[in-house]
Amino acid sequence: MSLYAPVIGLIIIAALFAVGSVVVSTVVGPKRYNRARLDSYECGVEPTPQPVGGGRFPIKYYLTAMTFIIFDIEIIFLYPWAVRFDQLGVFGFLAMVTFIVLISVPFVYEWRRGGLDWD
Amino acid sequence: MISTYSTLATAVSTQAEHGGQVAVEATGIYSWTWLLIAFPLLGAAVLLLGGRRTDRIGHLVGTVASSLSFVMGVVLFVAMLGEGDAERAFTLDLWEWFNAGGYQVEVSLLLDQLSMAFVLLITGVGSLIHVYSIGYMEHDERRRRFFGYLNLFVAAMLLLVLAADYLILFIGWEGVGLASYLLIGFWQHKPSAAVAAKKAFVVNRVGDMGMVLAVASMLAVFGSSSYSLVFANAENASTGWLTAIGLFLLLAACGKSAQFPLQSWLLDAMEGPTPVSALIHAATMVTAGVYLVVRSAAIYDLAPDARTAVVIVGAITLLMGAIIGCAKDDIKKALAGSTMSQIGYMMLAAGLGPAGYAFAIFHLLTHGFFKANMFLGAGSVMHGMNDEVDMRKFGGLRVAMPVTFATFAMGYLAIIGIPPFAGYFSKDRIIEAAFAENWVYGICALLGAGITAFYMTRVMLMTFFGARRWKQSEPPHESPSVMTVPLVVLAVLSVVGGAGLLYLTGDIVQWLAPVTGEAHHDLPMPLALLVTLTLLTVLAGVAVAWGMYGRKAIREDVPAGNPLTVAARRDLYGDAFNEAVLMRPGQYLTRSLVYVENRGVDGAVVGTATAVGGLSSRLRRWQTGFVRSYALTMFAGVGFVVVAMLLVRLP
Amino acid sequence: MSPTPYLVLSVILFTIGGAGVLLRRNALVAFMSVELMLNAANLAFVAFARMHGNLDGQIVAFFVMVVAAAEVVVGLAIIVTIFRTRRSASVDDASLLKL
Amino acid sequence: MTAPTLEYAELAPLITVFGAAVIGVLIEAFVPRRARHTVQVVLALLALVASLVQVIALAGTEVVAAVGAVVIDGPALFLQGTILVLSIISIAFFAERKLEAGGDAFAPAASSLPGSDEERVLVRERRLQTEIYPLMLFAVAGMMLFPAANDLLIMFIALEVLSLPLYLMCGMARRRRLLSHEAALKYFLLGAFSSAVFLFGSAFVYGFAGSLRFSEISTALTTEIGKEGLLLSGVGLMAVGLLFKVGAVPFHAWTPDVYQGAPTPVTAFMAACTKLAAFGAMVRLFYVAFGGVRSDWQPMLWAVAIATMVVGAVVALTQTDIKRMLAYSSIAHAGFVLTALVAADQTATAAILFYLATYGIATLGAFAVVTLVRDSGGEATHLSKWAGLGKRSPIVAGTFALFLLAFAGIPMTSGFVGKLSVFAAAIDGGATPLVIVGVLASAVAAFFYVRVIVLMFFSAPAEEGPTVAVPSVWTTVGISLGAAATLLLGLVPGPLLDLAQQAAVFVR
Repeated sequence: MSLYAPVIGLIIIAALFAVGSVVVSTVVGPKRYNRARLDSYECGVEPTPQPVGGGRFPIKYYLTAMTFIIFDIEIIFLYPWAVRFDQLGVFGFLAMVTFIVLISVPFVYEWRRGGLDWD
Repeated sequence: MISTYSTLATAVSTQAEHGGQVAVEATGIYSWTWLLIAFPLLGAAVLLLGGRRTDRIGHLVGTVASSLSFVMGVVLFVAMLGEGDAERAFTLDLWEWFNAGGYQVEVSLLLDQLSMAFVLLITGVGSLIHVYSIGYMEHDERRRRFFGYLNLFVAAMLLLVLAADYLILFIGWEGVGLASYLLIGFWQHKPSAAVAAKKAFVVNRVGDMGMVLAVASMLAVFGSSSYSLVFANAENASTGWLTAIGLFLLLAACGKSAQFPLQSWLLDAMEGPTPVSALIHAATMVTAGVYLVVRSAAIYDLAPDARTAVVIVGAITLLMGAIIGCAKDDIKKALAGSTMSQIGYMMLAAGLGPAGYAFAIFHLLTHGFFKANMFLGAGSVMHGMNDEVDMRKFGGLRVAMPVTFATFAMGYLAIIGIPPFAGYFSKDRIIEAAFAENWVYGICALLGAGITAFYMTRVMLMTFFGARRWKQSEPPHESPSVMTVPLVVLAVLSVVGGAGLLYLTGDIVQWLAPVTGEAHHDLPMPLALLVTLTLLTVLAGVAVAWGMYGRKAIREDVPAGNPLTVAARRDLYGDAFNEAVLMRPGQYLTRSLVYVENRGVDGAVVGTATAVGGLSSRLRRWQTGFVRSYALTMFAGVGFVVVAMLLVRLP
Repeated sequence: MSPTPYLVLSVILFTIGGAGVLLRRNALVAFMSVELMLNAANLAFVAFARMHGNLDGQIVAFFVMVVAAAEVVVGLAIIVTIFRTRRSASVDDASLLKL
Repeated sequence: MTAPTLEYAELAPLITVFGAAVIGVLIEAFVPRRARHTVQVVLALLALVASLVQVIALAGTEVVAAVGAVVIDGPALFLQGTILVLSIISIAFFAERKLEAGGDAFAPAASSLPGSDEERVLVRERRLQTEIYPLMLFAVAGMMLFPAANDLLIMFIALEVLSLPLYLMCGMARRRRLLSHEAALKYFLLGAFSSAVFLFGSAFVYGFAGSLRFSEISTALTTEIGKEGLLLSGVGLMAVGLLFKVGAVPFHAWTPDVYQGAPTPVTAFMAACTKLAAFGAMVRLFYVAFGGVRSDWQPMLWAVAIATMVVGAVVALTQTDIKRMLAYSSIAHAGFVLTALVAADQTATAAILFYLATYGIATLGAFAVVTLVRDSGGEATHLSKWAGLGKRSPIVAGTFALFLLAFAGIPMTSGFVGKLSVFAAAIDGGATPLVIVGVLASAVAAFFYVRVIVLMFFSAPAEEGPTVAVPSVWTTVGISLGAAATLLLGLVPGPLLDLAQQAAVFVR
């Protein structure tokens, strides 16, 4: 028990400090809010203007990103397999073929359902 | 597993089965006992699940199912007659219901003299009422459903009386309750019917709570709820526990049998169709409480205090019901009051112990005949009078409905106990037994007989004699023969049932003795004196009623009446009592009763219901809808779990 | 090799990720924080694999990357749908279901 | 280097479902639109039935398969079989097309904007979304793998495979799509959060034991001294991930929102099957891998079980939406199962298996009944609309009452036997105080179940109340099966209890 006493003490102090500072800041701090206060803090300089409306990435970008991920996954497993290709033998080869076939299924799905058309 | 259980059961039953009878494993014809339940259950399934396709043949299916069960009952009865006096108990293990946590329940049936008597009553009277309902419900478009419910009731009631385990009995118990609510509220377009069904539901919950507590206590004390084990080990249990179980069972019986203080639902239950009142609320279901007490004889024998409570409840109800019966102008409610009162007699008898068990059952059977007869008669009157129930608007019907009148008269003579009608034999024995036990009990029973004579004469006079007070253009007509034939059969039974059960089929008391045990009592006065006294009391009741209702014309408006009449019209403030004791803390209490019963938690929970509701609304606000606050809760949870894991190793 | 520094870093990353989920309103950012938590776990796995001298932990790291990618696809699909409907990806706007 | 062996025969049920899911994706790609729905439903049913047949054929197998990564033993097969049965019934609810004019419960295209012209056109064309079936098959496969997982990695993979499709399926409701999207988002964010916690926990456990296999972790509990901090925090974090999936307090917050927002057939499937799979995995993890330190995790689970039962039962009292009420009820049920889990022996395992099977069936049925009660806005889930339902539609109301009674644990229903067995197991395991809390909580729970029954049968019908739609044979059969099983398991639970008892032995 005594072994843990410092730990517990530390936990209590930390908790007191955390709760204390929140309480103190709400009690003591000024309650005025203005734009600058609510803005995100960027090292004291004027924040870069956030694109509003047309400035966002188009949805298509996300679709492309999702497609990309399919191949992203593929490479993770292809790479270690390629390194030890000879030692993994037929089993490894067959496993990789199965894997690639499976990974191409969603790709085929996307292609057939028009996911690859930009417009 | 089954074999171990049976050997165990047989082993203990040798020394314990009450009255010394040993229940043996059912073989031959007895192994078909389950068919008794299966027929009506199948009928109910066909009718309720078959949908509209079975509309046209619904009533026939229902009647045939019930009749087949009756035939089966008769076959078993005849077979049983061929057995030795104390060799008429058979157990039939169907299947192991469950075996979990060291508690094992078999679905098994017990067919002995007691359950046999009930089987014949239920299926016999039940079948007659099925036949009667064909006519009575002819113009109801939901007739098929009605027969489905009736079949369901018969099946559940048979399960109740055939069960060999309190938990199985409880299933039948709930089943008859369910059928009863469905049938009370059958005409749901009437708000009063719906309210009555709800009331029956709630009040019966209170009784069921007693049943749950009883079964729970049995589990705690005996580790089982099967009759054989409970009865065998009853002697080893402490009197305190036995008294507690006895009182719990009494509470259950009070709920089901409309005994004080849970009697109020029965009068409202008359909102159901009349055949229902006859079958469920007169002949069979409401007598389940008496069955329960008699079946638990082994427990009550060892718990005299609980038995005294049974007698007191019976005595109070017997007077209360009779007084209520005097004041009701609604013919069905007058009969319902009478039912309460007659069941009070049975309870009183059952509470007398071995001296009275058999008489309770005897009266139960004869009451089943004559009360069903009178209810069906009342139904026949209503059928002819466009569903009028106010007796002040009847009068002089004996000419218009001769068959109904004649059969009703048989029932009347039976209930007031004129020799040699059925009620004379059974009721006199209870009065004798009551006197033998205690003067007070005896006087209560005697007084009850007098009041019974009074109110039944009143019903008789107001309905069938005197001036015609009905206003309808065409005179009331006699009911069709499909309705009158059951009436006639029941009337015959009302006449010869009492003597028949004593002398024709062999003495019912002797028949039941292996189950209920026997005890001879010494009367404090000569038997002849007591019989004369009883008859004089009855005649006095008749005479007073004649003086009040026979000699002068009956007013169509309701006279103000004295305080007792007013109180009696209000069911002796049964509702007010319920209101004060049961419903005062508002809806929470009634609802709480519903759930208290389910888990068998004691009344302490009732008080906390409000607190729980408040806590619930508090906790509910936790669910803010903001995913981030959920994540925060989870994060706090993660912290808690990890800290909890680490702290365990601390000490 | 002592895994402690890696472990500490991993715990820090995990906490940052957790805090991100709690504090950021944008669903996408909250989701990125979850990915950070997964990667913190990956770091721990790899560090432990090194410590124990077997490859199990590294294999797990591979699989976690795949799973994380799959999660991204599903997450993006859901978030994009919500954004297109409400023109907002704030998780606080999605609070119709409550109490 | 020798090639690893795979026990194809024992893994066949899993492979069948996975394969069918992949084929389902290809069907989406190549089969013409009009035929897709039929083909998908047939494929899914065939695959699930075939898989079920294989599971039954495997009964009694006790094999450590796939080089120790997967175990096919009693609990795994029992749960796989149960999950398959429940999924087959779920397919029936998914395929129901008679309730919505010309459509099922799902949006014609998840990508179309709610309220857009595109959506209206699709609805008019009676377009159906068929991706739901392959997604469901993936989820089922994940659920089957989850309780069979024998190492930390496979357990994590299975967790994700079952969760990811569910996140998507939650967002696909045809009506009230904003709520549905919101449910998907909440489920996804919190689910991803919890799996990250689970993964972090497994990293710690791996760090402690130096292996991912449950059996080796179990051995390490006795050999590795001095790293208990790592182990215990790892166990705690992994527990969080699993407790989230079963909806235990304080990780339950998603349950009501998601159950309410998701399309009801998906809710039914998810409520029944996810809980089964997650409890299966939890039992295996805690008994096989962490059985040696049970005295460390038992107190934590005690607290969680108590909180879960109390919060679930109490908060359900004041719910006004039937789906939310059922969600809280499912939380309370998770608490009841946890009471047995704390006991940690074979009796407890058997009790849990039985309880899960009965609970799953009743839950499926109850949610399916919810799909039938409809008004102009779709399902009428507000409780006030259910008033007097028993008068208008006694059979539907009666069936629902049966399921509620089973939840409440009334004799004659499966729920009674289930509750009795978990409580008995908990008492045997020395958790009597937990059982007392459990009995009290179920008293409170019984109260709100009975409240609904009273509402349905004894209240005046609501004006302009909902109508009870007549379902096609799919739903009718599904609900009837559920009701029949609930009754049958209440009357004759013996065979299933015996089966659970026999199946309750873990292979290490």
